[in-house]
This record gives sequence, C-alpha cells and structure tokens, in this order.
Amino acid sequence: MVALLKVKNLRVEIPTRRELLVPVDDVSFEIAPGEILGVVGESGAGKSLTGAAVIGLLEPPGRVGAGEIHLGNRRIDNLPYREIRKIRGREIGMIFQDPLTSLNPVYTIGRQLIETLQTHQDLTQSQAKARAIELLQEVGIPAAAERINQYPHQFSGGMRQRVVISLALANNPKLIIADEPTTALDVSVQAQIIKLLKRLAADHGAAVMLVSHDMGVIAETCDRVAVMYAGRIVEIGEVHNVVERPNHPYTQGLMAAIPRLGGKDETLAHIKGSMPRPNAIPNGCAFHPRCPHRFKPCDRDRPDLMKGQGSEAACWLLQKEKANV
Amino acid sequence: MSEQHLPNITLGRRMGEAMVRFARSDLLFSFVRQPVIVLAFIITVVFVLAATFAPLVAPHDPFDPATLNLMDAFYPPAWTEEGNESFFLGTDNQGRDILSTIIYGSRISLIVGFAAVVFSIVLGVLVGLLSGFVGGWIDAVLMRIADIQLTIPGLLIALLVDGIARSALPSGAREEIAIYVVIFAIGISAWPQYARVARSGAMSEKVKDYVASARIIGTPSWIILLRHVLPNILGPVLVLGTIGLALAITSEATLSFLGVGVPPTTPSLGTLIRIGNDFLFSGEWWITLFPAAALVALVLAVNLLGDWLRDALNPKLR
Amino acid sequence: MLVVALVAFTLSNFVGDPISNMVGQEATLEDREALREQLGLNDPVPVQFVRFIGDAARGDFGISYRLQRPVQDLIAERLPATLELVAVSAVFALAFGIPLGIFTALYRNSWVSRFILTISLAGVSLPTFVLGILLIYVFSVTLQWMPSFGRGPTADLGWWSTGLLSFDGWRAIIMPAVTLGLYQLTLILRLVRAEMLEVLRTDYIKFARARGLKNRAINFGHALKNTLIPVITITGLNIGGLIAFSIVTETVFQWPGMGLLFIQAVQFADVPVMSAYLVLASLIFVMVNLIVDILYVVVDPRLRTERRVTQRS
Amino acid sequence: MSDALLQVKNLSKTFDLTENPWLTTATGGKRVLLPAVDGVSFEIPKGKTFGLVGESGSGKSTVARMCVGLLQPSGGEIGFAGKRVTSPGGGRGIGRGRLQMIFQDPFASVNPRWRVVDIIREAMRAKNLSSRDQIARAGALLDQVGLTAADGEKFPHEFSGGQRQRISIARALASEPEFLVCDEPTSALDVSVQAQILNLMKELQNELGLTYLFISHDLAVVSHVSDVVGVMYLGRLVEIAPKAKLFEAPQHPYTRMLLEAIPRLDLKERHQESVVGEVANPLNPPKGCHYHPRCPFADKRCKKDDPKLRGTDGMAVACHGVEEARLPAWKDPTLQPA
Repeated sequence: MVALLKVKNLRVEIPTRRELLVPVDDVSFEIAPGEILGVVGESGAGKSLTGAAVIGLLEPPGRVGAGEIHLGNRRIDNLPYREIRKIRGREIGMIFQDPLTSLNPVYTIGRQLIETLQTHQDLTQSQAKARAIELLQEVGIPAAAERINQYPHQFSGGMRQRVVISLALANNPKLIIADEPTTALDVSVQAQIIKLLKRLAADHGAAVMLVSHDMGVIAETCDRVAVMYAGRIVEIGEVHNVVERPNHPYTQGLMAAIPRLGGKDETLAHIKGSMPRPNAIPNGCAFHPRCPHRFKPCDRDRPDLMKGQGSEAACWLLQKEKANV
Repeated sequence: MSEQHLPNITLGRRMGEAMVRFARSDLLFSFVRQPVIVLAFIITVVFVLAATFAPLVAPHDPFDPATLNLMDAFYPPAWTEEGNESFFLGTDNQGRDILSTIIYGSRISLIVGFAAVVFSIVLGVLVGLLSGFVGGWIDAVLMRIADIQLTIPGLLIALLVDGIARSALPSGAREEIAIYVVIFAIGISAWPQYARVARSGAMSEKVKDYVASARIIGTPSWIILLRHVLPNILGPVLVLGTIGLALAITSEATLSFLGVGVPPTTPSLGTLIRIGNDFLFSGEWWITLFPAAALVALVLAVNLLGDWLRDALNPKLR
Repeated sequence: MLVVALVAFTLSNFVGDPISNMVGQEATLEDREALREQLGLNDPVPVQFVRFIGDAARGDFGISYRLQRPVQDLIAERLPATLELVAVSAVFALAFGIPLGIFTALYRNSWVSRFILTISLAGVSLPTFVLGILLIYVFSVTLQWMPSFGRGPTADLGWWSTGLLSFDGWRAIIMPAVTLGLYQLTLILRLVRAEMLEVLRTDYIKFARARGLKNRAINFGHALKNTLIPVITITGLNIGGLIAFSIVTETVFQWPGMGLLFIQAVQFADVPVMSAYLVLASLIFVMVNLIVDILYVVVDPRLRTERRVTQRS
Repeated sequence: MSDALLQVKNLSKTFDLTENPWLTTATGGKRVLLPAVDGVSFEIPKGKTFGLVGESGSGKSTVARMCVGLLQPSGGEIGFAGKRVTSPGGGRGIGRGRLQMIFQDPFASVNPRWRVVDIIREAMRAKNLSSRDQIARAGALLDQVGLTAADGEKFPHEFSGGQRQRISIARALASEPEFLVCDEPTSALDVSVQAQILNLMKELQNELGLTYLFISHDLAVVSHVSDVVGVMYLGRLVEIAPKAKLFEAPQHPYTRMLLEAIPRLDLKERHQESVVGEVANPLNPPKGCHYHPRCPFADKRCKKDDPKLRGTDGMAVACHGVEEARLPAWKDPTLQPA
C-alpha cells in the first residue's frame, strides 16, 4: 500500500545562544492510510517535536533542519504559510495533551467548532452548526444540541478531551497526530478516550500518529510502534514484535522496567543513568554509555536501522550477528 | 544556623565558585550583548558616583552663600556667546552653577529615591510574607488595606501624607524633616505593590513540597520563612524595586515640582526644574532644561536596567 | 468610600488651624472664638463627623477658607475642565496604546517594534511635568503654535462648560491631554504587549493554529479577547492615575480644573476644598471600579457561571 | 493489632473552601465544604508496605499529609507505635524524625537555592551532631542513594529528575526514620528512572527495615511495591486486600473497573464494558455509595445507604453488592478477550 505520510531523514534544530541543539535527528518513518503508528519514548526523546514538525508547528526558533515530509504525493515541509495552513485541520488534525488548556475559555465550544468547520469548508452558519452537533454526538457528548452553547469550563476533563477530538476531526483529516492525548486524564477516562480514538480513526479511515510515553497505551492502541531515544528512532516495527521480542537493548531495558500488574516481588530490571540532555548527546550510538552490551563500534559510529527478528533496530549487535552468520 | 552550617574553609571557595557561576551565567551574557543596557548601567553608576562624591566632583558649592555672587546670575551655558568658562551649564537667578546644583540635586533625588524604595520594600515584603504565609483573616485584612490603597493613585497618597505631615508638625521643624516626610510619603504610597508580589510569591512557595519537607523535619516557621521562602521570592521583588526606584525618583521630582517636596534650600532635581520653570518664558531655558535632562537620563537609565533585569530573569521570555 | 470620608474628615480636623488662615493676624481672640462657633468646630468630634457625612452626601462641603465661596460652586465650575481633560487623555492613551501593544506583540522581532518599545520606555521615564515643560518650550515658546496655558474659549451647556466645541478649545487641550495621556499610553502599550505575548504562548492558541485557522482569526478573534481581560483592570486603575496626575498637568498648563484648585488648596491649607476633592475623586474611583467589575463579567464567561473549585486528590 | 506501626482509625478531613467565610456565616449562607477524606481506617505493620491507590479526587494525598502531620484531621485518629498522635508535625507528637515523606515533584521538593549537602543537613537538626559529622553523614547518605559525596556541593538544578528524587530520599533518611510516606514518588519520572527509584526504595526497606505508606494513581506501580493495597474513591476506602488477592479476585466494582481500564502490554483486545463515566465532583459526591452512578450492579439500596467496610483476614470491601453476594464472579480481562 502507498504510504500516507512519509518522513525522511527528519532533523529538527533549535539554535540557542550557545550552540545548535539537534533534538531530533535522522528520523524516518511511514504511516499507511488507516494505520495507527505509536511513537514512544521517555521525556527528551524528541517524540513531540517530531509530531509538531509534521504539522509545521515547531515553536520558533525551532526549525526543520533537514529531511523531507510527504503527505500523499505532496511535500509539505517546505510549503509557504498559506499552504500549510490549509493542510492543518483539513488534512492533518492534531490533539494535544491537556484538555483543560486546549480550548479557548472565552468562546463557546459551538463557536470554536463552527469556526473550524467554516475555515476549511464552504458551509452556511446553520449547516456548520448542524455538523458541529453531529460531531459532538459522534464523540459521545450527551445532549449535544444544548451543550454546544456552553463554555469549556462547564465540561469535565474527559468531556473536554472529547470536544478537543471533535475539533481535530471536524474536517475529516486523513492523518491525526495525537500528542499524549490521555496523559492528563484518570485511568478510567483514559481507557474511554483511547477506545473513542480507535473507533473514530477506523470510522473515518484516518491514519493516526500517537505520541505517548506510556508503552501500555501504545500496546493497546497501535499497529506499529517507533521507539525514540535521544532524538533518533532506535527501533520500529509491529507492536507485538517490539513488545515481546525487542531487538534494541534500550527497548529491552524499557520493557523490563515496566512494573506488571500482579507481578511478583522481584526487582525490576533497570537501565542505569538517564536520557542525555540535548546538548550532550554522545557520539556514535547515543545509548552506548548506558548499554550493557556495548562493544567496539558503539561509541564511534552511529548505527542505522537494521533488520532484526520481527522489528528493525538501530544497533550494531544486529550487524554483528549478520556478519557472523 | 547558617553560620554554623558553613565552616569558614568552604566559605571562600563557595564565593569563588559563585563568581565563576556569575561569569558563566546567562545574566552576564545578555548584559554584554546589549550596548544600550551597558550604557544605562554606566549612566547610573556615573550618577551614583557623582552624587556620592558631590563635594569633590562639583565645580562650585552652590549652597555656600560666601561663594555666590548675584553678578554671576543668568549666565547661559559656556559654549554660547555670552557664556562664562567657569559655569559650564550656565547659572540661575542667584548665580548658582547649574552643573553643581544638578550634581547636588541628583544626590538628594537618589537619597530620597533609594530610601523610599527600601522603606516600601521592607514594609511591603514584611506584610506580603506575613499575609501569604499565614493566610486566614490576617491575609484578608492586610490585602484589603492594600487593595483599597491600590485603587487610590500613589501620587495622591503621597500628596495626602505629605500634606498631613506638614500641617501636623510645628512649622519650625518642617524644613529639617521635610526630606524624611517625602521619603515616608513616597515609601508608603508604593508598599502595596511589593506586598502583592511578596504575597503571591510566598503563597506559591509555601505549598511547594520543600516547605512541607521542612515542616515535617520540624523546622520552625520563622526559619522556613526566612531561609526557604524569602530567598525564593526576592528575585521578582528586586526587579520591581529597580523599576520602583525610577518611579520613586519621578515621584519625588513631581512632589518637589508641585512645591510640596524637599525645600528649596536643599533642592532636588524636581525643585530645580520648578525654580527654572519660571524663567522658561523669558528665554533662560538652561535653568530648567538641564536639570530636566538630568532627571530624564537618570530615570531612563534605571528603567532600562529594571526592564532588562526583568526580561533576563524571566525564563519564559528567552 | 467611608474610609476616604474619614480621611477627609480627619484632614479637616487636624490639618492646621483654619481660623488662623481665614482671619488676619490682628483678629482678636473673641473674633476667632465666634468664628469657631459659627463653623461648628467646638462640637464633639463624632458630631462633627456625622455632620460632615451628612453635608457631603448633599454635596455641601462648606465654604472655601481661601476664596470665601461655597466649595460646591467652585467644584461645579472646575469639574468639567478636569473631566474633559481626563476623558481626552484616556481616549488618546487607549486609541494608541492598545493597537501599538498588539502590533509590538505580533511583530515582536521587527525593528519597528523594538523602536516603539524603546520610545515607550522613554515615555515611562519622562515625568509628566517635564514633558509638559518640554512641550510648552517647543510648541509655545519657540514655535508659538499652541497656547501655553488655559482652556481657551468655553461654551456653556447648562451647568457644563465645554471647551470642545471650538477650534481654539481643541488647540488648548491637545498639549495637556498628550502630557497627561502619554505615560498611560506607554503603560497600556507595554501591558497589552506582555499579555498578548503570554496569550500567544497558550495551548489553545497552539491548538487553534493546528486547526488551520487564519492568522487574523487567531490574533484578533482568539488572542485579543483573552488579552483584554487583564487590560480592563489596569485601565480602570489608570483612570485613577489620570485624575491624580491631572493635578500635575493642570499645574504645568494652568488648566482651570479641580487639580489646580486642589494644589492651591494644599498650599493654603484650604481644608474644605481638599476634603471635597478627595471625596469626589474617590467617588470617581469607586464608580470606575464598579464599571470594571461589570465589564469583567461581560468579557469573561467563566465569571458568569458558578466558580468551579479545583480539587486536590 | 499490636504489631502495627501506624494505625489510622476513622480518619476524616473536610476542607472549607468558602470564598468569604465571615460574610457567609454572617449572612447565613451555605459554606462550601469539601469532604476530602471520609472515615478511612487501616493499619500498617512494621517493615511492610501499604499501597493506597485512587484516581484524582480520591483523597489519597490528603491521607498522606495527615499521617505526617502536615494537615490536621477533622476527625478520627492516627496512632504511631502504639501511641496516639494528637499534635501535628512529624514530629513534635511522635518524636522528631521518626516519620518522613517523599514527594511527587522532584523539582519542587528541594529548595532550588540550597546546596544538596545543606538540604540533607537540614533534616539532621534534631540530632546533636557537629558540622563535620553532619557533612560526613550527608556524604554517606548520598552514597547510599546512589549519588556521590561530591554531589553534595552542587545545586539541585544540576541534577536530573531521578537524581533529585534520590536527594529527596537521602534527606528523608537523614533523620533515621522508621516510617516513610511516599506520595506518588515516581509519577513525574520516566519509566526507566522509575524502576531505579522503586528498586532503591526496596533495597532501603530491606536494609533499614523501613515501613512505607505508598501512594500512587498507578495500579501497576502500587502492585509492584506493596504488601497490602487499599483502593480509595471520592474520599472513602472501598477495598483493602493483600496484593495478590486484590489482583486475582477484586471484589469492589470500582477495583474491577480500574483493572479493566489499566492499559496492558500483553493484550490488544479485551472487554472494558464497565469502564464508563468520570469521577464525580468531590464537592458534591453522590449519596449512598459514591460509586453507584457508575456501577453496573447498583440498586436502590446503593443510592441510599453508605456501605461499610467489612471483611476478615486483612481483606475488606465496602459494597452492598458484595455483602449481599449478588455480584458475578470476577473475570480477568486477560482470560476473556472480547
């Protein structure tokens, strides 16, 4: 199948007074229509910046330093403002982390929905309103016709996130970027929002890029997953492969560090140290100082993604095995 | 307990480290990158130095009647045709050297400004800390007072306090203590601002977990207040204080201009402008415009510093 | 209000001895005592206070010691001049301050914005009276374009005398209004800019961009309304500042308003005028605050419904 | 129970959130009261870990803060080592330093303007140690939590979140406590760092014989560290059980719902029918059983009567349905993919 989103060698740069930071480097991935790709990583891995770069919303002075982003047949990373604006909300929808702050407090949700619809579609006021009510019903807001005239503060956290989702989906985008959509929510609400997101993506035939730090959420939701570390993808593949047979030592450590429900009293496996700051990313494989399996090439050469068992991983161990065979 | 905490051996080393930290800090970095700020800093330093060493720096002593000569009155600045070499910026109606009166006037202005700001910071921070940290009805009462005062403009408060103090005091004492009255009037008119900043700082700090931790350890409240909370709210207070200094200098000048500030015997910049204003229409512009320029330069420099300090210390604006 | 009334009353009791101001040095002790009785100064303090409140409520503040005329007549004469000055200044400050604030926030890295900001800092640093003197020196003394003092010709509309109906009246008000309004303008400009920058960083603005809304809709629809909420408060407070600084401006320009009346009263310890001024000024402050509160509710829907209490787990 | 180090009996806390207390009282208006904790009882034996789990608004943090004396209970009592604690302050009532607390936010829990060594030494005030001894001991503590003595000279901003949490732990240990209250100590940390901290806490418990009250919203984390787990909902304890029991055979419908809702690595499709609704506004909790509006098994009685926590053998549940034995058996979502 032809990929909907193609990201090739994406590099995000943030010039600061002292140095040029490169929080995302050489990131490549594809998302097929209707597919849900998870992007997982710990804080500082560059996963949210990758999402922002795709929709062209990097905060200045952040910028795309190199690479290409294609949506369908069109390259979108070098479009002028007028063009990329038309893509935002129309072809790519985005959902943010905090439903409490994502909605403008001084306007009714109806106004915000109608405005979003009319920006991209030729609708009359009453058509737009009817569509807005439909959208609210679709995301499971009871009594949508009345609640459309309410302000965001009159909704609970879970309901607000539903409103945010309806806004992101208002114009039937082909791609949805969801940046930690459930992190600010309680577990029980999180489960409902994930379910809703999956259902809507399927109904609308939209592809989803789900950015999260929570491997459990990713495992439940996604078809494929990309694991990021220090600005690079270290492993990418089918979710069940990555979860069950991770190839990269970082992914292996990550999986072993997650406490399991009703697990035994054993000590959790853990990786020593922590993610490097973006101004101190080690040479070679960025993970090598923390890696229990490092050997000669690791601190010199940066590994590219290589085919492993089930998934692809950026680790010299895979190369060594191949060479040995 | 801090002295006991820091043995002398490490003190020197820590100060050394602090200097290194400052040299590497963003503060210094953003300072040297902006020539305007460096200039403002130099102007402020020049004013402070000139004011401190006024008797040494000023070419004449404008308040020594022995050296005054009415024959010297109304000399225009030295570079004009009728100018006199020894009076660089000219003289006023009593033959006083304008440059010297400006130097002495800045001294008064700076003293009043500094003292008023220190007074309102001490009062405001004390009230704000107490209000924010203790909360409850003390907070309600203190903040209500501050709110009421905030709705009344500072200038009016200062005028009022000044007026009451003047008439309540015997006329003989007025001249001598007029300067303290002005300091008090300006200081009292500005405290609510510091109180509010200190209060909101104290309120946001006191719910932080390091304060909770100190409580669990059993640290007494006043130590928590002084050693934990106070250092963490001082930054914004000092920024406000810098801008407040400019405001206090302006207020003093305004009061003096209105004739209710410091007495003409020890004129501040505002008094000088007031005196000179009478001669503006008759063409002796230098008597009022030079003190006015000095005042604006000083206030502008201090404002620039305060503005820069606020931006430099606010991580969100970087 | 009551607090101010108390202050004003205290003022009238303790500030100097009005009698010695009213009568000359040669007046006899009996004359003084008679005048004291006539003014009610010998009554117990609470009685005086109640009478003061009662009189003030009816608009009666007594007789000016200095001018020997009823204070309310003096005020009625002077009030329109001050209110016109304050109104023109406020309009001037808002009309320039808000747009410039928005501009400098939206184009915050352009050199025009930096220039405006530097100028505005100069505006903050320029004391009102110095600005007034400079304007007089440049436009009245040197260029002789503008009158240096007074209101120009006024027209009577019932009890209100206005200077805004003639060209000369406008010519007379421009310099005082600019003098008075410039400081407020710079304050408003800097406040609008700071608030706007703050709002532009919020998540809902980011989300609005992600929905592809047009820049116009984001900046003027979403950001501006949220920006104006705090601006309203400060502007309200600043009306008070305008009234206070009208004292200075009126002194510089010899503008025949209440401020000038007040400062002359201060110099002569003319207590009835002072207390009348204070009561009136605080009445205006209270009214402005009330209007601000009402505007707040109109702009911010969160205040219209019951407040939600954020909970801690 | 005599071997309980901490006993909590019928603990309650109501916050008065009335905007203007005097005016409201004077005008006879209604006060805004938040019943944050309502009749909570549990015991923690020496050397064990009691986990408290719940969603936002459950009151778990309030319980923690009352245990260390940061908040004064509105009702009920707390006993420590057999003595009733009446006064607050981790210690004036108990003896300074026997109880300590570790907090959630590693950025707010240490004073940014203090050096690490001074942060740790503050907790030694009560012990009469010379400066030299204090510094030596601070170094040893830093060593114990996986940092070095040299780190003591640094300021907090030079450390990562996980390292700051280690500093917090070192500070808590400085007064040689027997009991540690841990309020979401790993919620702000990344998974790999969380594992480090959880392991460290376990090691310390084994070495020093510490007793923990461990609070978290994350069931998996609580299940990992605890011996006994209590589940809270809107200020009430709804179920207490030894860890294994709770996860194998949860009784309360709320506990069951949580177990269904929590995302798992090992399954993609499963049944989540009972996962509905949101936590009600704690200012106005539902009558009767607080959970009844979300409960699939609620009946008339649930809407009216408060259920009492009943049970034996260290297990207890507050549910009319369980009491009347009308709940279906628990089906683990793992075993029953939908």
